[in-house]
Amino acid sequence: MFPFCFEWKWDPDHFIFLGFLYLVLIIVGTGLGVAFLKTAAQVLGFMRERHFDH
Amino acid sequence: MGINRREFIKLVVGGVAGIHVTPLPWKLTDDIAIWTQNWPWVPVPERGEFKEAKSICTLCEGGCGIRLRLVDKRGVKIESREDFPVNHGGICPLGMGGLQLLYNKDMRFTTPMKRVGPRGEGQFMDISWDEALDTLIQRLKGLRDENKSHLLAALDGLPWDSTESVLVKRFLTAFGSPNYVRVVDQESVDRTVNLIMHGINGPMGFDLENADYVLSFGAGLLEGWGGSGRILNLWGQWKTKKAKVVQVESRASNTASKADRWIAIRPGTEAALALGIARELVERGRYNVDFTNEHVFGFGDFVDQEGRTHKGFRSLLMEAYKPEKVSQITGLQVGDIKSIASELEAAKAPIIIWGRGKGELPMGVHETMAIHSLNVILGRIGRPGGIMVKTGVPLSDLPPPVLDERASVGLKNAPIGGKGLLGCTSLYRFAKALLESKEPLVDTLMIFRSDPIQSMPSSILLEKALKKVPFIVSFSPFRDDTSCYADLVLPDHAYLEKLQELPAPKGLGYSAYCISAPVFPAIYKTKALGDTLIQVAHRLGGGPKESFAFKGYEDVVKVRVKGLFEAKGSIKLGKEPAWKWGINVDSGLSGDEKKDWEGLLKSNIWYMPNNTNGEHLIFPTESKKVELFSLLLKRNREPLKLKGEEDLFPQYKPLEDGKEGLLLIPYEMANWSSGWTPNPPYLTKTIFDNILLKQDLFFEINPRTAKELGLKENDYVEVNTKLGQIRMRVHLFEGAMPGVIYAPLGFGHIGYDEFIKGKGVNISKVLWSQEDLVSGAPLWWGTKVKITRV
Amino acid sequence: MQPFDVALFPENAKRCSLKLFIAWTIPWVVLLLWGLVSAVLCLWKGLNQTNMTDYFAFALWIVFDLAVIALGAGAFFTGFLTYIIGKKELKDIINAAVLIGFICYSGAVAMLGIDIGQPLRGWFIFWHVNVHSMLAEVSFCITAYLIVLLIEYIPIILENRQIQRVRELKYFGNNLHEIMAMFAATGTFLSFFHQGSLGGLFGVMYARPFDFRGGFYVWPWTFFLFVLSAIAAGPCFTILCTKLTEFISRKKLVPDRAVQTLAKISAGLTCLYVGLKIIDTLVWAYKLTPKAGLTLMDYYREGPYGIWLLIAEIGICGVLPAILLIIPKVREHNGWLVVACLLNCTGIVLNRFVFTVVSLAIPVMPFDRFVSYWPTWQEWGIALALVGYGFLLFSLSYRYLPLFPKERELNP
Amino acid sequence: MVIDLDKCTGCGTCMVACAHENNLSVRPDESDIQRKLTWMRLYKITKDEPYPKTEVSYFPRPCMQCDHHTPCVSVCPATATDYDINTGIVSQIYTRCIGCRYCMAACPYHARVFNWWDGYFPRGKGLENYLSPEVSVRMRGVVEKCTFCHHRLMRAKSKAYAEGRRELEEGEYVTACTEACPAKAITFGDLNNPEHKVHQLIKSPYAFRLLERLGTEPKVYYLSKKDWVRKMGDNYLPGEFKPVTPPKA
Repeated sequence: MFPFCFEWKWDPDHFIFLGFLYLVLIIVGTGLGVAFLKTAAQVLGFMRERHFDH
Repeated sequence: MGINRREFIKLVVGGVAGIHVTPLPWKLTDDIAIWTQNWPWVPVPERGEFKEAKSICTLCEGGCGIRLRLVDKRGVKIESREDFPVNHGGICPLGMGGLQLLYNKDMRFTTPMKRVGPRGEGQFMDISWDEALDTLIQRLKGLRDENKSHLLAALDGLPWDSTESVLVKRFLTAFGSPNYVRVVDQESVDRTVNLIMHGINGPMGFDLENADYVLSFGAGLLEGWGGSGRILNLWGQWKTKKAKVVQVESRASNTASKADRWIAIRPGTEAALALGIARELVERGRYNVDFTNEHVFGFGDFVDQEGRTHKGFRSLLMEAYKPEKVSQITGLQVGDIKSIASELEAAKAPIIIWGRGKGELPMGVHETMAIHSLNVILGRIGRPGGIMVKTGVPLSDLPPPVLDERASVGLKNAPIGGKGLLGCTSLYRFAKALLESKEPLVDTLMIFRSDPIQSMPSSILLEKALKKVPFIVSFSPFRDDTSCYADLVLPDHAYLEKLQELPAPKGLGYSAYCISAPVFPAIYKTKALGDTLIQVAHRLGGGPKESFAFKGYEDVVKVRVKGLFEAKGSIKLGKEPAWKWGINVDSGLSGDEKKDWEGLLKSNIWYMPNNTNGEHLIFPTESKKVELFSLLLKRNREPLKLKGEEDLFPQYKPLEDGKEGLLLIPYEMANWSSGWTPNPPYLTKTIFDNILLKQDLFFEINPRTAKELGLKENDYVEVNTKLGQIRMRVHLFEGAMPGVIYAPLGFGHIGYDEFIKGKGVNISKVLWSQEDLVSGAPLWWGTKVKITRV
Repeated sequence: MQPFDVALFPENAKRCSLKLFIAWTIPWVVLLLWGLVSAVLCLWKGLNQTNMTDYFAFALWIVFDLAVIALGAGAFFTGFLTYIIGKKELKDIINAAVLIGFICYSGAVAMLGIDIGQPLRGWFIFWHVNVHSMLAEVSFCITAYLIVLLIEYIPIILENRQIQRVRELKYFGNNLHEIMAMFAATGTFLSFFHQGSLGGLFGVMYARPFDFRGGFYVWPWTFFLFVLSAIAAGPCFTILCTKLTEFISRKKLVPDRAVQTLAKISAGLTCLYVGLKIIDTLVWAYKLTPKAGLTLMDYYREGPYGIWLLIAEIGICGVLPAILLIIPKVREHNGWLVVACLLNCTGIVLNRFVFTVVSLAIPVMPFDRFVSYWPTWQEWGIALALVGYGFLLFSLSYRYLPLFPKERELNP
Repeated sequence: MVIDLDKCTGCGTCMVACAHENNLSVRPDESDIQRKLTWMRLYKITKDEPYPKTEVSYFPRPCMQCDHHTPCVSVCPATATDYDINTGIVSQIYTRCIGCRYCMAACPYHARVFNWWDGYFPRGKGLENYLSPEVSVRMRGVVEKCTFCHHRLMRAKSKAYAEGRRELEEGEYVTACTEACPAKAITFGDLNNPEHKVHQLIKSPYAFRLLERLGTEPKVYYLSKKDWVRKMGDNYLPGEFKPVTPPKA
């Protein structure tokens, strides 16, 4: 995951593979973060609760 | 103040989140991973200084030179020695795995022991050396005091002419017992033949290094025949220099397959083929006429001193071994017989060798003579690439043993089972005599380096005979099968722990004596066999004490090697290999005894290359010639119960215990020990799963035969012989002769440890056998079996 | 009388008594316990507890892993259809699909954790990653997707009547739900790759002619076939599960429209997949195999596996369900629909079995021999625990969560 | 490495030498062939003809050290096995292996074996006494394989370095099996070095490699003058195998 092992050599495939991986992790992380922050905001009253229906 | 649910949840969530911010979980994860890399129960080999030691391997009698890689005092690897003339860089799997035998505690007797369980179970209790020696000496003293010294017997499996063997025999004589017993293996049969035909009581040698055509009658060259390290190496050399190997054998063994030509013969009829080929050569007049005329007795018809005309070997051949008849006996084509004869004729340095498997299992004396007669009529005795009959080693004799009165009385008794031509009793005869007698013939039996329960054909008989022996003492360093029957064990050092010597490595074509100082100090509480014997003799007092007036075993060896230093020979390894003929060697001897002893231990070998001065052509037989008509046998006709005059000639004798059923022929493998030496566990890795799978042993059978019997691969079957029943599994193999089943030897141990105990079954036990009249060897290749599927 | 735990039920839902429910869970709990014992043994004593050998490096567990991951594909694909394509009718079945996906993936990951020889070092896959390995791709995607599935499953849990009372959690669930399309998109991306990589896992083993396929860039054809077969069979498994739930609860839970949409899409995909699979098989049999010096029948020369395996996989469990599903009349018939789905799912399991076990059992070296294998009870225990776990989690979820939004509507 | 199959006697010394050199664990049930640990393995082959035309021969099989896109290295997810560009040797890092066994599935030669148990060295049995400190003992749950006795290369290199040399001479570094083979059927050297014997040997019309047509490019070559043995080295469609006509002198 990280270039820490002694025989590590960078090659373009790493950029592609890890690039996609980090992208995914960032998206998922951001999504979660947004949901957290929104909830916090709603709970603390900074934001009005929206009605949600399914 | 109470914590409500909400706060509790907050605390937990906060805590978990908090911990993940700290490096703790990461550190822990890392630590766990590191822990998996250093599990405390996975040993870390100790470091130390790398060293090298040179020695010889005495696990078999091949006399290979080995190198040991040492880390401080631990041996970590055995490698072969390029500079050693016997094996020139060859080594066999057994020799390679020797360290496992040395260190494996459960495979060895680590201290003197006495039996606690029933015989054959192998349950022993540790005792001290004092207690063990006291027990033995008390018993022996008792025998002598009652003038029953002849009730002691010794079974000797030590190498012929070795100092230890000499001491065992000497001990018995000084003690006053005639019962010196040996297992009759092919080595003994060869010696017998050497004595009968050439008048020499010594080993026979095969100058294979210089041969260009090897005609092998069943010798498992690649199954461990001769010294495996030497032969396997030679195999590569033969391939390089394009020497031709022809294998006569019924099974597509490694040797048969890898040989240049395979003659698939009906098992047990090798002698007939040899004589058929001999007849072909004689008929064509392409035998060595000069040699036969000058050096052979009994080839042509002759008139004896009493004026009676006797038929010679030639007439015998002409009458009894016509190609058609031989073809009928052997199942071969007449063309095959003729073409082998032509090949022999064309070869420059042909050699005819014999043996079964590893060459431990004995053949008949007449059979061996028959095959060897080919060498005789081709004049291949004492020639480069031929048979060497004088490869004994000129060791000094010890002063004769001192016989006190008790000893003289005891020695007057006849040996149990009779004395053979070589001056020792065959174990097979000995066991039979014990079985037949109603009275106890033996009180105490001492066993040295021999495991006949495992390896002697029909050993089920021996098992019964041993029950009639009140007290058995084993001197084996290993928990072999026979030692499981011992009441007392006085363990010898294992190899590499003691001063080891090997006069005349097996089958070597020139005189050589291998010796090595101990490489390691004794690992367990064991004692060198020679020293034990000397100690026992000293404590017995009287004649035995006087006969063993040596300080220790090493001194005895030092006395004996003096003869080597006096003889022409060398202890210095030169550039030219010792097997080359007529080379000038620098003896390397200084004349100073101490220096020469050290020099000998350094090179590990004394040797004498062959030369061409013709000495070897003088034969100390009665006729001073190579005898095809044996005068020695003639003289011993009555004690040996020989019948007609043809029994004095080489001849083919059929052997079978019935007409019905399949023939069971055991086979051996280079990578599985089937003699006294235990099997290192690493060797189990080399065994295929159609030989041994978990605990099941397989026999090989031709698919056609199997089809007739309704057997399929992997089936379980009961194999019944006259002597008993074993359970095995079926392996279909095209290389098996139809009508014959082949089963490997060396399995089904009751001794040793978890690595080999109980793996497979012991075939030897149930092999039917018949006594060879001349040598007393069990003749075993006629076992008929009945097979039932389970 | 109302069941004891009625307060936890979705609003106005009818559920059986607690006793009956507990009785129903007993077999699944037993399976789980069996698995637990097996797992402890395997982790404590090592993989010698299994009957795997140096020949059968992959065995029962990997077959189960591959099978459940393929069957769990209904989750991402339904999510993709619902949130990205906008098939609104599928909202009625998406919760169930997500749950099935979650069960399959979490179970598979747990099983993989036991399957590797050094579970404590499992994370080395991430730390010392070899990006060229299909297995690395699989592990990354599965792990990431499992997180996504969890995120998708959490809002469903949070919809439990009692949890909804906690304001923070309710808001959080709602907020997650709002951005679900984004997660669904990510999940689709991840799933596409790991379903494919699982196929690639085998397709790249170029030294095993039975598995090796040519391909596009780094991805062998099996990559795409696996994706296709997963999205073709995944929805079928979702349908089967809902039908089973309907059968057991004796209630209609999902409107026919949702099921039919799924079935229709699955039908098309199955046809496409079977078509491609047949082409692939022909290319494999007539081009790739002879190139390696073998004929098709060489693969089936020894052992219990014969050519019937190929016929069963592609014919009976491939072409047949494809035909059944593509005919609207047949697929609208409840019984036939179930049969077709069942066949389709069997087909995919068979496909994964063939790729895992059969390919390892077939010797490559001419002198090598066929070996057979049968799992130990420990192996069965862990594999069957997955079934127990699935039933248990699904039952619990059905009992306490609004898994089927239209349940109330359909059962007035 | 070049192995002359006509010289190979099937004795198994190479296997034992390898086991000793590389501290292979040995278990009581070592007769269970599918789980026994061995880096070098002998395969017995039988000529498919009725008795007495039957013949047997052997394939000693170390790791083939495949060159092209090495099957096992390319699939290992954790980089626990690696291909050394300088030597062409495929290494195995036991402490990094997670035991997923994907490499074993990818290797058609069965050159890789798995440690189903921890190394078997029960206390007090004395078995650990012959362990060499040059090779670490493996824990359970990892894959191991032949490394062409890599530690011997290291040993030779440090010796050469101490003597101020940069290049190793031919024969200075050989594997344990090469050294052990009593019939000298194994030749070891640098395939790319025209001065090495192996370089010459592989040019022989009788030289072949195991499963060559799969494209794994093994660095282990075999020699045999027997057509049936050479035919066993790979899979052939009927009529595809071409016997070698001996070159005319």
